[in-house]
Amino acid sequence: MSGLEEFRSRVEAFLGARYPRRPEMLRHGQGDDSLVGAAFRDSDDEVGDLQRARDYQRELFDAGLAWLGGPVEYGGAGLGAEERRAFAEIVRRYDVPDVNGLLVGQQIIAPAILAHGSAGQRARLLPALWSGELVGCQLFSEPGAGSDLASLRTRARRTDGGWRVDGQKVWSSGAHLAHVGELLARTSPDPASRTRGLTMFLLGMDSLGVTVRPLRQMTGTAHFCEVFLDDVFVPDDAVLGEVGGGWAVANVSLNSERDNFGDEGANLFIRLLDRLVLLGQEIGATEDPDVRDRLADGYIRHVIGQVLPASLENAVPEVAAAGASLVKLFATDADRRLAQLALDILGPALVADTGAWGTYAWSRVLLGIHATRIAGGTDEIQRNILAERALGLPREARSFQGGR
Amino acid sequence: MSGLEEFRSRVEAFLGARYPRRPEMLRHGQGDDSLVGAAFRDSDDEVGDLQRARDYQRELFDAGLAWLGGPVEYGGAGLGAEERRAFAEIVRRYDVPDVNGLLVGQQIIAPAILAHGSAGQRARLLPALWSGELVGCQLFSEPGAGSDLASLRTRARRTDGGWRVDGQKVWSSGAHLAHVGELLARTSPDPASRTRGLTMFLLGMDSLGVTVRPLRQMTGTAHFCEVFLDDVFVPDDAVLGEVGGGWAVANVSLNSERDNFGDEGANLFIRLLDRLVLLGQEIGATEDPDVRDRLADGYIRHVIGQVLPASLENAVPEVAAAGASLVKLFATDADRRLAQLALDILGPALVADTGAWGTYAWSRVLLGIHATRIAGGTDEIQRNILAERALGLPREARSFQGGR
Amino acid sequence: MTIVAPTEEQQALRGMLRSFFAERWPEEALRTAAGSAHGHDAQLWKAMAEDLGLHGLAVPEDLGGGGFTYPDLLVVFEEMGRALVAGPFFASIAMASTLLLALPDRDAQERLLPGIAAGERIVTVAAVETPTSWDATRVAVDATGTGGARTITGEKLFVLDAEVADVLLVVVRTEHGTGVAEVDTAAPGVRVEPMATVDTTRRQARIVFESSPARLLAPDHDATPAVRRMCDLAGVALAAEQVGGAHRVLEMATAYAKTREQFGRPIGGFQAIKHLLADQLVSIESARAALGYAATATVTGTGLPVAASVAQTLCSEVFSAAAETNIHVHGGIGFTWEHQAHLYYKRAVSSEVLLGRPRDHRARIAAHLLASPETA
Amino acid sequence: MTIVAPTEEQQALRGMLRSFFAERWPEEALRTAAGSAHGHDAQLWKAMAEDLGLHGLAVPEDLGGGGFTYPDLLVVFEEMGRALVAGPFFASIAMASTLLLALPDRDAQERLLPGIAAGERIVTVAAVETPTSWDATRVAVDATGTGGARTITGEKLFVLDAEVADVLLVVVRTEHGTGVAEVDTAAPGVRVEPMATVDTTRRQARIVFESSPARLLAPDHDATPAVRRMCDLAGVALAAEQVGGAHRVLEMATAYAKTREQFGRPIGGFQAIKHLLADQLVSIESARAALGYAATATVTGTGLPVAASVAQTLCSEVFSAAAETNIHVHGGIGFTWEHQAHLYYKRAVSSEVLLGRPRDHRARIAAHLLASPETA
Repeated sequence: MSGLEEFRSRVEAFLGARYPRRPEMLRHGQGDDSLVGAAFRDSDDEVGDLQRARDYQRELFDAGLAWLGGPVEYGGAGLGAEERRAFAEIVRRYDVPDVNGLLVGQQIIAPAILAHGSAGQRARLLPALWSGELVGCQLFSEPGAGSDLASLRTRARRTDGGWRVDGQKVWSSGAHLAHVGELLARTSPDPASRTRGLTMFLLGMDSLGVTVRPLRQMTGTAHFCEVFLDDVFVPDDAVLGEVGGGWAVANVSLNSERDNFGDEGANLFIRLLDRLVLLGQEIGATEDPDVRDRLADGYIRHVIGQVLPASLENAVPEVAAAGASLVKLFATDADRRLAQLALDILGPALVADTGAWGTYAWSRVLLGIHATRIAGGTDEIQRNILAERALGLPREARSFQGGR
Repeated sequence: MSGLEEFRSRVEAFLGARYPRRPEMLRHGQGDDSLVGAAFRDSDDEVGDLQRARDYQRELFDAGLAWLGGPVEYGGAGLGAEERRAFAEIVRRYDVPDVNGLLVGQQIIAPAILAHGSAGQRARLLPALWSGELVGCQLFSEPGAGSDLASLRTRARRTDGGWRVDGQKVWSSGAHLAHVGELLARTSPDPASRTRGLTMFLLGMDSLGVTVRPLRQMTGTAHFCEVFLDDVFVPDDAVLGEVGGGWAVANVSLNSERDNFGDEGANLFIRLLDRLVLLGQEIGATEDPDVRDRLADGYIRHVIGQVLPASLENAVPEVAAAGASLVKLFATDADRRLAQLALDILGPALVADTGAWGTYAWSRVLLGIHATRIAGGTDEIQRNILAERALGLPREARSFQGGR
Repeated sequence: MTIVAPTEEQQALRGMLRSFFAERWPEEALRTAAGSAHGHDAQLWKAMAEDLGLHGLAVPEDLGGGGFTYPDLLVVFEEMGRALVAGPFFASIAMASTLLLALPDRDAQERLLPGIAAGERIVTVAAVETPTSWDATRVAVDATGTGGARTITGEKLFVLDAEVADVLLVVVRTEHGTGVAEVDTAAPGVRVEPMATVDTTRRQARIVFESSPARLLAPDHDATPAVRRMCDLAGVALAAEQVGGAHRVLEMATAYAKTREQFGRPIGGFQAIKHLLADQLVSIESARAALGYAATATVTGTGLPVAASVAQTLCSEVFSAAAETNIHVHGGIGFTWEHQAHLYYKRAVSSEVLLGRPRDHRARIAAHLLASPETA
Repeated sequence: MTIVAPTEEQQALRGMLRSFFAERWPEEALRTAAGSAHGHDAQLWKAMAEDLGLHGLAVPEDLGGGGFTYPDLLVVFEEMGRALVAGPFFASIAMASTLLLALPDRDAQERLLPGIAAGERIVTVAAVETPTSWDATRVAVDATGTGGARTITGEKLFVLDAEVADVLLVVVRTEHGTGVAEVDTAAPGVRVEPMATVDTTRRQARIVFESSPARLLAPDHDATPAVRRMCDLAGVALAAEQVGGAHRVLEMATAYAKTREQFGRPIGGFQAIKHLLADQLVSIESARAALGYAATATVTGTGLPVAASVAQTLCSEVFSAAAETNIHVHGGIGFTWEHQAHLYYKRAVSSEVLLGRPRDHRARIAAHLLASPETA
């Protein structure tokens, strides 16, 4: 048995012993009709979801299946891309807990710690984030600086043994449930310093002076938070990277976030498409050539969503480097098309609940897609990145790189 | 009989005596299958078309039906909007010569002469342009300044009794057949003067040193020209408006051009749509729900194209003032949709000539639409105008108003 | 093709309504109504009826109305769409009142219209039975019995504001084809089941009838033409609401773009935002032109079905796109509950499918176009 | 779903071809061929076959070819699409050679393929009969007679590069269903009538057969699977051409946007142009991903029909849009005859409808999807 085959059967054994297999074929009318959680990031039971995710993650970690690509010294498995793909493929067949609530810590904060953290930070935080012990949140955006991070106003001032932070953050996903926040703050008072005056901190979310207020979204749930920082003390050893070097640390996180977006989005997309196909068949809409045409378009976008990241690795280097922006634009466009198709198929039944299985559930999808065009950098930011970095077109007067 | 009714019967009598009525119902397979000329601005026989247009125009002029809204002292009829609409409605029913070749003189140059011309220029040129005696062309754009007129480089230098002009113009519609050109040139050598250094001239196209070279377009025909000006003498009395006041004169012409675009475009559009409906029925494509859907969309755009200019007159003043840009964006979008529908209906028969009546003729339409998005100011220029003037959004660092 | 310019009266009405709603329908009132059990503000309702006489504006004077034209009434819908007024005005006026006026039943008109016009009686129309398509004439529910006295059993979906309605006009099957039956919401066997809705400013309900007593209106006639006329006229009213809403969200987005700074300048100075908003303006003015065209057709009567569908298609798509753009231009704040942007968006997508999807209306237009192509 | 990264050999082939066409296919050569009677450059043809062995690249070695894979050949099509090479390579290689390899007729393969592979014999496929839809299997022309010796009478449309072809493979009706008949263009009763074409770099013709002698290939088989396989593989080759062309026009537009100044700065500095080009990049990379997916399917064989349609749909639409964008970014100069932009645009719209419109391919995909939805 090759190493890869051995790995596959280890994964199958681990998951098979713990979780039910998903049915091979989805059926309309079977099981929970919610599209949330299973196929869409916006749950009504975040606390329960998160606890299940942490328990699952702990078991994965103990089995060496949590951080497949990570260095062994920090609890990773030191495996390659083939194994990661194999795991992703297998795990999709099992009804495992949704680990969305852990992704910020693992996909956004951990890469920054790995790249810029001290030995102590790495040893303490990387295993904790990947075992589900600690939940992370990002504290970048501010009310006055959505996509324009260089204009942040949260201030950190030197004090004995550390810093005192004042300011307000916003759009922090899951901050109300998080233990550790990746906090970008201004440590140089000179406004002209812009990016050079920023420093990254690893903030304990239970610190005195931290107030978290979940922001209710248009879907009715509250996933994003405002975070108020009122004279919060942060010790010196919580600085991540260099003082004044926060910009570089932030970019590691932002790039990882964009990279991660593609994989996750692609997996959610096919579940929505499958459900829509079944719904269309159930209500006889798939006889309509327009519906058929647009379902086929959805299938095409599903296929491309699957192969685009790998294809971009073979693109010219400038395009490959901006690949995450390209994938995000592709995916948000695909999501919008699918949501509009659902509206056209369901008509009045999408906007008012007839009680029929799996119909009004689409309203949450339609309302939720608007967040994806903004979170993680707006469409406009992504297009700027592509135009400037991939195509080498002139930069804006004052441009910038990331989002959220 | 009211004045309007009297006017209508006068028009009917004039046209009825001279021109055949168009058939009430178009039929597929009947008559010339060309979409050019009748329904699309890009003819293979420009010289013949122009002569017929001039003869027709002369007769209209002598009957007091040429310049309906113009002042009586310059050969106009001094009539109002109702009569103009009535004339347009009636003339559509007769198979009259296509007057496209005269429109630059009448719709673009004449308004500038009326607004800024000397008494002599008005008396001499306005009747001549409106009677078809003189054909006009516009000499604004240059190779280095497409939509950016403020950066023109054609120079006019003072000499005894006039000016000597050197430079090159481009995209001059019909210049190879024109008698008089509306020439915008730089009369102040200071590049910082930009718009203040421009002067407008009325150039005799037979002047020594004027060379006209028709530019072949992608459709294969040559409607636009390059015009080379090599030490061309222009007398003082050919200055239109003030020396250094050319910018204001140009804006009269550019606004008139945009205003005119809407009416003309709307009339061409319905002829194309009718032909496409008949074609679709002929080849059985109108059973396809997608084709039906898009033909209906075409019909909607036809309706809106007809009523949009009148509707915009009732909009808030800033929007009404930028109405021509709005109409142009609406119309070019409608044209593109229709051309794409023709391609989807005809498929291979649009790109290769099967010999079937009225099929390959659409290829000229598909190729020709690209000019409409650029001529008269690109889509981007029109959007800037709307954003800045109608919505009051901030101006570009260095913006500008017109096109062509 | 013609379009009639707004009259001076209409301009005055518009100005008056704009001040009225600015004062009487502040955001708190909207939020309160949207979050309430029935989505209705009885005080505003009373003021609209008693102080302004809006409910009966287009009802003939001898039926207790103001005797104005339908285009006059459209100004009201446009301003209400702009202000996102919650409640049963659309149901009671654009639908029920219109249906009554279209039916050849003078008794019913005299019985019901004065109350509707006075805002004292709320009436709504129960028509649709198919879950995924809004079709008011494809009905199966029978009205058993003879003459005016009938009994009905069955279900209706997507009935607007039924919870606050006093009377239902139920579209039924009869021996003549289609009929309209008057049923009291308080009558025996009538069960109103509220449906969860995306747009909480306009509620919908399922209604179950079990041997409910009903009075068949114009019992000797096929009501199909009247129901169709109601759909057309209500469609134009909906288009007016949509145009009003679309203008409002464009204004919100434009105002925000002028003040919100990113990268050291207002985001409205970036060409991407400028052109996005310019495109919305093109669409919205096109929609307004379509509305003007349809408004004219409500008076001349010629080509109303096609004109109504032209307006419905364009105004539906334009309002949804503009409302989405508004969310997008506002960035993160745009999809919070606290911002108004989502309320307009929810109204927009709900309206988009209310009286038929854009695609359904285009299918109607195509049928007309292919039967008799317009020649130049 | 997998996608195979390009091999080192393919990368070397790509580099070699790019230099070769840059040198041997300058704009003058393209213009000369496009303006010539037959749209074919015999010298280039010879060099491609003799110096590079491109014609037989994917033909097995025992049939005179190079024995390379179809994905290797796709690199050639991508580079030819990029360089807008005129002539019958697509017809003779992507269509005729592919069809011969798919037919169970060793004799025909041995008779025809070595000549095709050597570039000595030009073969094209005559299939379509319906004027407005490119469908290679819906044929009515009969091959009368028995066994291999047949006679055909009828018409075929949209036959690529027939004027320079030596042999036609004619798709016909036979007693087994569909058949493929070999006909010499010089045979009696064969009349090749050139059609005017938008894209003069790839000519098309109507062919009229009047009792023309024909040799039926694989006479005991239904050729439907072989014809379908040709359509799929040729579709992927066309997608490769389209991706190559799309990349090229994006490069042209981007380069122009960097140098062309308006309002005192390069037009590529305006966000409207930047975002327009960024959107094209997203589309083109999506198309390239689709091509990679389909290329992989040509080897694994699983799901080729769907993969080919996925690639055809996306690559067709993307190339047309990119070519139109290129014209637009170039402004006035972009629609002059003298600029290359229109040549790519004409190739793009012609290719868009060549082996079925995007919509036709989506209908195929829908049939597959609705038969067996992919489960996650």
